[in-house]
Amino acid sequence: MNLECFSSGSSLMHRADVRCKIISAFFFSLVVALCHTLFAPVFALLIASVLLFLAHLPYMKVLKRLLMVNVFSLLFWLTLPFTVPGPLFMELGPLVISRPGLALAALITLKTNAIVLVVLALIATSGVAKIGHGLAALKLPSRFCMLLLFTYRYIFVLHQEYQRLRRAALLRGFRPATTMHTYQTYGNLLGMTLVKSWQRGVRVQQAMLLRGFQGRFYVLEGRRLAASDLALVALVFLSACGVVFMERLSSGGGWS
Amino acid sequence: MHLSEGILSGPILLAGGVFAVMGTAIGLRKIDQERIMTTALLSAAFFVASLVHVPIGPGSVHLLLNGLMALLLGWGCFPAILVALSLQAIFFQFGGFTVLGVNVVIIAGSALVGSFFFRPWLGDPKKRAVAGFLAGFLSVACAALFMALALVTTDQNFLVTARLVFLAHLPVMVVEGMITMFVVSFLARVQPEILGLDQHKRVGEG
Amino acid sequence: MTTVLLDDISFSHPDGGQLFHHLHLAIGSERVGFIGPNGSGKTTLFHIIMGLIKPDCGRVVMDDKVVADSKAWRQLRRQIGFLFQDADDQLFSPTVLEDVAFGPLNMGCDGPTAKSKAIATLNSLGLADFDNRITHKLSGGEKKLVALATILVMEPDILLLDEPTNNLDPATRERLVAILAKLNLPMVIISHDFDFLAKTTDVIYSLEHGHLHKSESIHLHTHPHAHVYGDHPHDHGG
Amino acid sequence: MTTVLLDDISFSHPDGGQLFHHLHLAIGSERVGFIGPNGSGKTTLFHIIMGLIKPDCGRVVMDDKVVADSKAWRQLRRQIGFLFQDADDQLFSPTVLEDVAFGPLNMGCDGPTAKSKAIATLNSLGLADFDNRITHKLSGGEKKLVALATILVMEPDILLLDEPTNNLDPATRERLVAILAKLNLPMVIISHDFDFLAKTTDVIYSLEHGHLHKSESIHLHTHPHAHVYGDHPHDHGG
Ligand SMILES: Nc1ncnc2c1ncn2[C@@H]1O[C@H](COP(=O)(O)OP(=O)(O)OP(=O)(O)O)[C@@H](O)[C@H]1O
Ligand SMILES: Nc1ncnc2c1ncn2[C@@H]1O[C@H](COP(=O)(O)OP(=O)(O)OP(=O)(O)O)[C@@H](O)[C@H]1O
Ligand SMILES: [Mg+2]
Ligand SMILES: [Mg+2]
Repeated sequence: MNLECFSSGSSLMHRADVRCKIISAFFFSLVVALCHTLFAPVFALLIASVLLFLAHLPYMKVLKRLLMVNVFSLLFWLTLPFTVPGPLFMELGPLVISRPGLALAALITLKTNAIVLVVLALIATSGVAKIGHGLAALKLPSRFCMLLLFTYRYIFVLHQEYQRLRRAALLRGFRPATTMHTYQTYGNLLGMTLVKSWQRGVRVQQAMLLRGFQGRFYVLEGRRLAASDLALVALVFLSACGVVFMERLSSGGGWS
Repeated sequence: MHLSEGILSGPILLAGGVFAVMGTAIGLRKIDQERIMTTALLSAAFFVASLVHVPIGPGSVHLLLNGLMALLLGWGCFPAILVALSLQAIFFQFGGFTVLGVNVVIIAGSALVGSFFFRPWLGDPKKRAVAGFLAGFLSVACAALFMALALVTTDQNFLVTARLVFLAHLPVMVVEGMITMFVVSFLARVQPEILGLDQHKRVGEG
Repeated sequence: MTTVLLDDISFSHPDGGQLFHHLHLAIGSERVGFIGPNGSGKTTLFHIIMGLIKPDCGRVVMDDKVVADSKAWRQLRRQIGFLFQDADDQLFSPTVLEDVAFGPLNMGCDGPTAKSKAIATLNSLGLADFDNRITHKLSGGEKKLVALATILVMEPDILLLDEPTNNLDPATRERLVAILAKLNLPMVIISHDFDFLAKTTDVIYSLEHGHLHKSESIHLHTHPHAHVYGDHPHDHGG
Repeated sequence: MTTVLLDDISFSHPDGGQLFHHLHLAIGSERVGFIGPNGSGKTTLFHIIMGLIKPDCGRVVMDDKVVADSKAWRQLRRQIGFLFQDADDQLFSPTVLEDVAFGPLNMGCDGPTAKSKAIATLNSLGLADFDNRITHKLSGGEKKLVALATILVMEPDILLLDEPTNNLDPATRERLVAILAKLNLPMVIISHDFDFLAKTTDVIYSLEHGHLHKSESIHLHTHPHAHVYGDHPHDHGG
């Protein structure tokens, strides 16, 4: 299981300071999420594409990711054009496609994709370990950061434990189907995984206690911010202002 | 089961964020230093469970298990679910920063509703299976309802979509109910301490 | 008699080096021991035999038919019993009886038949009245024996055992040796424990650098050995 | 020199039988090996020493003072290093460096000191440039050595090692033997591996039925041993 398939690399985006990336991504997402017009998200999508380009991520994987994320957008394309009242765009037999419905579906899709691209470029390019440290440096509650880092640490252990149990079931002739026996078996597999993780939790807790843990969480090294990091924040911030400006300019334009 | 970015309106995002922060703050306060690891491990286990898909009819659904999470962690399910969703955002880019709050409230809030009603029944072996089923079922039902509400309050035009979202979750509710029921009875037989049914502490003095 | 043939198997993990180069192996007629350093791919080879991992090239052949579709794999898995390295990975039901009966239920037995088969198997391994024990509260040795029961109940024709003596104390280890001797099934055993292999197998292969070397003769030689059970003499029947 | 005394310890698990009856044990002067069947309570005894489990009766005494309050336990835990049976339980930080520095940071070191201590310890174990590795991606043997580093960095006076050779291949095992020999610390080692204990300890106790039997002498005797690495001679330095 490789969950962090975008985190390794040496591009500009991979090297940038994680705190700056988190702040930039947050601010940019917020601005895009609040757009109502179509032009602003188009502009945001352009900027996001530039950032993504700078991250040098494998294109096929990025495309696949975008497809997965857009399953939800598809739901809107399948409903909104036919249900939103308003001026007619075209008629398809009994189906009436409305102009505002199409616009709304397009708006949502643009916004979704712009934000996903930014998250890909700025967040997915850091491993969770770094992000956890970044969040701690940004003064999020240390208990939350510990929870994030420890959860991350054991996801892989538990996933393997679950996979091994599932394999054992398959080797004993188990075939998932819509039956009570299937649900009972999944219940047992998950129950056993929970029992094991709970017991591991108790043991790890003891290991922490033995190493003098008293509830405090220390972050080892704070990297100094480089000029390029500040430049990145400034760039994203200015772009976000650009998006706001476009929004202002085109609102009242009667798109939605 | 999450809303992706770019759909909801500002006020809804804000409300979601505020409630998520409140729930998480309460949850973090309830997780003391001694339980941080077990909470992290359970949260990891739930992340893993969310990768599991279970067949129903011709298709299959991903598990959510939020009801179970609330049964095990109480308010602690707020930070645990926030962590799991954050990891999903980092790994899969499903739902980023701005909808994180709303998604946490949808999943953790509804889980608390489910466990609020049926948690007390767990102690009774006769009602346990029913309690497990109903907690799992209701938690997903509420989550689907909250999701639909978030859509409709954003824009009246989402009414049909919201209805579809709710209906699409009907099979999930049944599967979640069954799995939760079986997991709960597994835990009650094998390690009742996890359900808080039989308490004796192992970790010595701090 | 069932025979399984590994024909021209090559495999490498996505991020690791090549584990096997055009490997050939026939199992089903004798008792084979596998040794090799950690990470040499012994467990991986078992996973390939069971169809849990697809090799990069090469085929698994059972009874002269290439195992290709999922039906054939199901058939193979029914005929080969695989004991995992860690018994904890193999036991997932709340009680021992449920766990042992799981296989027969999947094979289409009805409840009472599965139950009586399970109980018979447990008895034959000296695990009578274990049926209602909670699996994960068993001791390490007990878990191993129950895991063996979950496999034997499916009446396999060949056994694959992955480090069966790991974490076993000497007494349980000897018990396992006795059980395996009585079974009269062809088997392949992975172990770092030379002694155990010498007692249970006819031929030993060592897996290194992607190749299986048949040890033409097992050199039995003496070896200094710290013996501390002064008052509990253990058997050196080797 | 630190000495720890277990004085008149009795203990039984809530749902199990009695594990120890009025047990006495002094550690801190020599290297002790513990053997005993699975479930005899070896791990439990370590947990009692570290104060993770409270015995039903009896006391733990360190340097002639009964360890009673939480401050005394903290002191004891600082002076005794405990290597767990499973390294995955001991490495909980995302990166190796953080994990090794975790102890010193809790002991009150500042960041740079903790970091340099951690790096020094890693170097001394031959784990240079492991610092930025992600812990969960290490191999089993690497995890074990890093877990040892997390303990050594706290500069303990006594080591408790719970089955340190489990799942290690012969090469890593020999490396561990060499590291332990160089350490020059009193230690207690639980292992089922006679050979390893003979190489690393001065005296071996066996724990059975709640009592510790000192093996008055370790009978070194020869033992038939199947040797199959015909072309890879291994060292019988024992
Ligand atoms: N899923 C995987 N992805 C990548 N590499 C893997 C995977 N599983 C195993 N490996 C690697 O493949 C090699 C062979 O592993 P395998 O478990 O087959 O060894 P083994 O001979 O059974 O060792 P051991 O004696 O420790 O059980 C190891 O180097 C291991 O790290
Ligand atoms: N929390 C617990 N509750 C009840 N019984 C327990 C608990 N932990 C351990 N036991 C039991 O106590 C006994 C001693 O366990 P312990 O882990 O100390 O054995 P051990 O000598 O270390 O065995 P091994 O060689 O397998 O590691 C076992 O029978 C075990 O099942
Ligand atoms: Mg192996
Ligand atoms: Mg033990």
